[in-house]
Amino acid sequence: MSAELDALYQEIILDHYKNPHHQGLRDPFEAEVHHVNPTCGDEVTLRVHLTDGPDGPVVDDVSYDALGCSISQAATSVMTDLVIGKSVAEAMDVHAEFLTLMQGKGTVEPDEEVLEDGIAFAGVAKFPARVKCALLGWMAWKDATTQTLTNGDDQ
Amino acid sequence: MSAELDALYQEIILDHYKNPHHQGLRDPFEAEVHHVNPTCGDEVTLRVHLTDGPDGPVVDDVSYDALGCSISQAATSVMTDLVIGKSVAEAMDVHAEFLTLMQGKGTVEPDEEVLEDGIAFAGVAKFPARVKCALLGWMAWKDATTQTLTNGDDQ
Amino acid sequence: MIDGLLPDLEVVRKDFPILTRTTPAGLPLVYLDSANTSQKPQVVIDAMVDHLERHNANVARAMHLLGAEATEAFEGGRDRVASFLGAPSREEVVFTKNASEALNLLANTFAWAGEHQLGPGDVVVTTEMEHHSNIVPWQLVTERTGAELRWFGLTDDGQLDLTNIDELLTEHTKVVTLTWVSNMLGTINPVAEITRRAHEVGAVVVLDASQAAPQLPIDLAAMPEAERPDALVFTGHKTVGPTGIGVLWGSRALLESLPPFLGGGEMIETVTMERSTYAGIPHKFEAGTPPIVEAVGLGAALEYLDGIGMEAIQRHEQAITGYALEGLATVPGLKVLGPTDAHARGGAVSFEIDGVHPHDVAQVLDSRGVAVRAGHHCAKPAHARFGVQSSSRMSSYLYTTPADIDALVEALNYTRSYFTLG
Amino acid sequence: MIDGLLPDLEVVRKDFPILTRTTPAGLPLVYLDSANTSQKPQVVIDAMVDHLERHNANVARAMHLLGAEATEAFEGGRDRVASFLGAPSREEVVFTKNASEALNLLANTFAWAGEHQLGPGDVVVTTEMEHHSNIVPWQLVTERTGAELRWFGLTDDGQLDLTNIDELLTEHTKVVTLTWVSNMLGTINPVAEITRRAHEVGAVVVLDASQAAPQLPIDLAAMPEAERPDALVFTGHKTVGPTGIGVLWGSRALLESLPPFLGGGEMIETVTMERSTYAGIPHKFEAGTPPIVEAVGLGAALEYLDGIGMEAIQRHEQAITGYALEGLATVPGLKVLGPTDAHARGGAVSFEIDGVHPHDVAQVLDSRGVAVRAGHHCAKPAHARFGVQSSSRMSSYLYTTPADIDALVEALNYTRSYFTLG
Ligand SMILES: Cc1ncc(COP(=O)(O)O)c(C=O)c1O
Ligand SMILES: Cc1ncc(COP(=O)(O)O)c(C=O)c1O
Repeated sequence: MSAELDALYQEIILDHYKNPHHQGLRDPFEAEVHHVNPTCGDEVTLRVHLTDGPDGPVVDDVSYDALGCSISQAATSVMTDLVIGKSVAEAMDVHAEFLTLMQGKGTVEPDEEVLEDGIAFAGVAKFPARVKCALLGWMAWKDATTQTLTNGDDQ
Repeated sequence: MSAELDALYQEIILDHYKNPHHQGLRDPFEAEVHHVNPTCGDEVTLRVHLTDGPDGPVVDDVSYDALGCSISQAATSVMTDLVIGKSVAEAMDVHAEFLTLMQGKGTVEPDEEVLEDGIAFAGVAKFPARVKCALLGWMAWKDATTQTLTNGDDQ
Repeated sequence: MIDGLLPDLEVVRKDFPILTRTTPAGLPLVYLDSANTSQKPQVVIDAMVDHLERHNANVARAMHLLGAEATEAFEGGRDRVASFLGAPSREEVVFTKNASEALNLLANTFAWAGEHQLGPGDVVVTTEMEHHSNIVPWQLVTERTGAELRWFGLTDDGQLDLTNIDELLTEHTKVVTLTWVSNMLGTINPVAEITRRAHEVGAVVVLDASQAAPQLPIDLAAMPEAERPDALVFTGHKTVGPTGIGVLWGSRALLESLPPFLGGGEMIETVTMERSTYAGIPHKFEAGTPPIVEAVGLGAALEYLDGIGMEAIQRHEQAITGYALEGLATVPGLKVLGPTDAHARGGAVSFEIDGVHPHDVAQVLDSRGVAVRAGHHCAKPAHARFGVQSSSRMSSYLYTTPADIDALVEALNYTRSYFTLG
Repeated sequence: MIDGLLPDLEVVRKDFPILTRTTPAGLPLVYLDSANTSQKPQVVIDAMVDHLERHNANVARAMHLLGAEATEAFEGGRDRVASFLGAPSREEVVFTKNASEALNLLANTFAWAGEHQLGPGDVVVTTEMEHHSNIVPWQLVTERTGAELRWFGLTDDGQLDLTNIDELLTEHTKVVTLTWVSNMLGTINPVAEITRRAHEVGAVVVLDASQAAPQLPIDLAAMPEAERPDALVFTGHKTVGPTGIGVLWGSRALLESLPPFLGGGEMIETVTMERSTYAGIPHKFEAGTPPIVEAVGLGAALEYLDGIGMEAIQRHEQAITGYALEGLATVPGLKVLGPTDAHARGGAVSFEIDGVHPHDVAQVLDSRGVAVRAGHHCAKPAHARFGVQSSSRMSSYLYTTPADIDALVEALNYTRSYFTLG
């Protein structure tokens, strides 16, 4: 059973949990969202700061304040590593790739090139109750980013 | 199976069904009620006319207009035979006796002295779905009588 | 051999344990009350037993092994409903306790603040052939909001009278709610046409598919959008599933725009004493512990029906209904209420027999092992329309055989001879 | 041997087939999530199977053999509920789909015209330890009617804070609704005292007995009238019955004075297109096909509990809870939320472990076969009151053994060593 647990709680996950990257809420930001996992109560408040790049908007910063389990905390930390500095289009691709991994029930082979530390979550896909934990931060990021872009359009 | 049916559909019941006694709505009356069996839709409109007797009020007339199955029609007809001419107190006793018979699931021995043609309904008590049919007219009579007496008190 | 019957009828019958029952007098059971509730195949019972004996737990909230298994089984039931209806999205499938609750859910959420809130001047349109469950909720909501309830009448041959459709469907019409198949008359209504017309005036269309879902193939996604209802309901126990579960399918647009109905566990996003926010669909409408073992049973039931094929079931129903209409026509003094063309109607056939009250018909039939329904079938206005207070109704399903119909006809003749006319 | 345990505990356990299950890793199942939902004894499953295989039909409306059998079985379930609660009358027992619907039924009927209609100036009082299902319905109804929602706070040791009772219970207070036993803190509230005080100001008292009914003997008829609630709800699946059924008991006076909730079949007296009248209680509140096989299952469940005896079950729960509290106290860094005297509390024990999130606790426990709940247990305000966002909860029932508790404690120590502190 320890093997089963170890598949879920990879070292990388526990490291990010204990030392989360990019934590805290920072200025400047264009959108702030608050997401909750209704079943368990895990919460994240997340801000996105985009800047203009040559190929469209770029994720300049993602900052957050989160309450939750090891999986949701670590996934949010890894997410910030993956999206900050990328163009929104690239970051959305990474998001799609991570979503596919999470929804694959353990059958999808993760691509380390794209997902980097995110591959540590491959084991989570086998625990349906925890998939939502791993996606909480990502959903918040996507929501905040979409809001920023839409508001931008409105202006 | 014919025996089972015959236990339900006694000759007396079919006779009353084909030739109901005291049918039609008549004047005078003190109360008119409309009762429905919600499950099947059987209906009765019933009037009661009470007069004063030496030992309290007497059932002078019960008149009615009914739509329903053989059991409900026949039971209403028998009921009028049993209550008309009796004091309300006596008639209520007969009502109680009939109710006991109907709720006895076939275990109560009917008293012909009291129930007269009403003993034909002994078999109905074994058919829970039909007990309500047999009681429809009685319930209406009791309701109308109670209303009359209560209104009388108010005056 | 009658054309259109299920080829494996005897095999199908073996799937239903209750069909081997006999009456106390030792007669075989002839169950012709399936429009009231259907019988259950062994696979449905087994699925429920397996769930209760091996996988029972509460759903969504539980993270442990049994909780994960129960959640998967429960949500698997939702997937099965979605595919049974051809629902554009599984999230549009809400579990209720029965069809009646689904209709009340809609009526109630139209009462409260929101895009669709009803008020004075607004009109809700229903029909005179509805089940009480598609009349009373709308009476309550129109009375409580000051809106007006109007309805399509019926023609003498039991069809919707559409001659005044332009008066009924106007810009004031906010909701049009009607049954796809009548549970009393058997009529199949032109729901695509009415939906299109209702959509033209901007009304929300609600279809009561309680009698349609057991009998007709339904494919929501394949319907042209203008003809697709905004909501559709059916009930588990009529589709060989258990009691205690019903289905509300609603388009995402409709469901998202309605306020919550019941409040409580499972339907929230966050709760403080001062204020709550709500979960997304379908959970927003599923307060409290849902019908878990019932969803498992319903999933197995719809899988069973899909396995046989809804087209095949529809053909079987038509064949049996045609055979029944022929048989009933041989009984002197018997009058069928509703359409008499088996291809243009569902499998519920209501009738009267001169001089014998429906209760008495049902009673005599029951003494011969034949189970039919007698009364108003929760459709008093439709009975009133035809000047009758009650009727007898036979209704068939995928396990009904021509021999069942023969037994009915014979028992009806016996009824006449036994009862008044003998 | 611990004092108070059920003498036949091993025999009782044999009644519950799921308890022989093992995890994929081959470990025995240690089910400590009974406050979430209880497991089902074989007799309940068998009663449901027998009904579906031999007696299935719709109730009330059907006059045939199966219809009569089904009606008797269904109404027999109501009789059993009435005797389980000591209800003054069986007609005061209304079947709903779960406890949440029962609470919503009340909240909704207080919204509509009638003797009890809420409006601006009226106050509804609840408490900070309620399940969301006893908060959100009252938020919705007060918001929709303009009434005000107020609540009892909690003391640091997890009791209701009654110091401001005179401010909360005034002549403006129309409804007081509270849980008998908290599903998060385990607290048993002084419901007789609060009911008496609420009645003094003329308020209707609603008791959420969802956690009390499984654990405490209840005898409504034996309560002094001033201390008897006006309504009490519980849910089938927590009292070893199936999902899909809940119970609303209401005094005749209250139920008769409330307007209908859901409209439809079974709840009517007569229906015309223009207007309907309604059946008497309990049917007035039971629209549509009721949970029939569920009532059969619930009847068997309560018969099973009564057979063992609710006093004996209560003693067992107290003994196990006491043993659990002792065991939990040995785990370093573990803090129990709520009362720590086993005699003054129910069997749900929520706790925190320093440095390990409840999800992670539950996950590690699950890998050892121990099923507990992690999260907010549908009691976010109570969690917020204690400054926590979520907790882990173990909850026992009549089949729980001291060995289950030992396994929990051992697994908790393993969790600490595995997870962060190892
Ligand atoms: C105290 C309390 N009230 C209400 C409920 C709601 O019960 P249900 O989900 O069956 O409606 C629960 C259980 O979840 C509970 O513990
Ligand atoms: C057409 C129709 N609508 C609604 C219903 C109500 O279904 P339920 O009683 O399961 O809520 C029925 C069946 O009784 C029906 O035939």
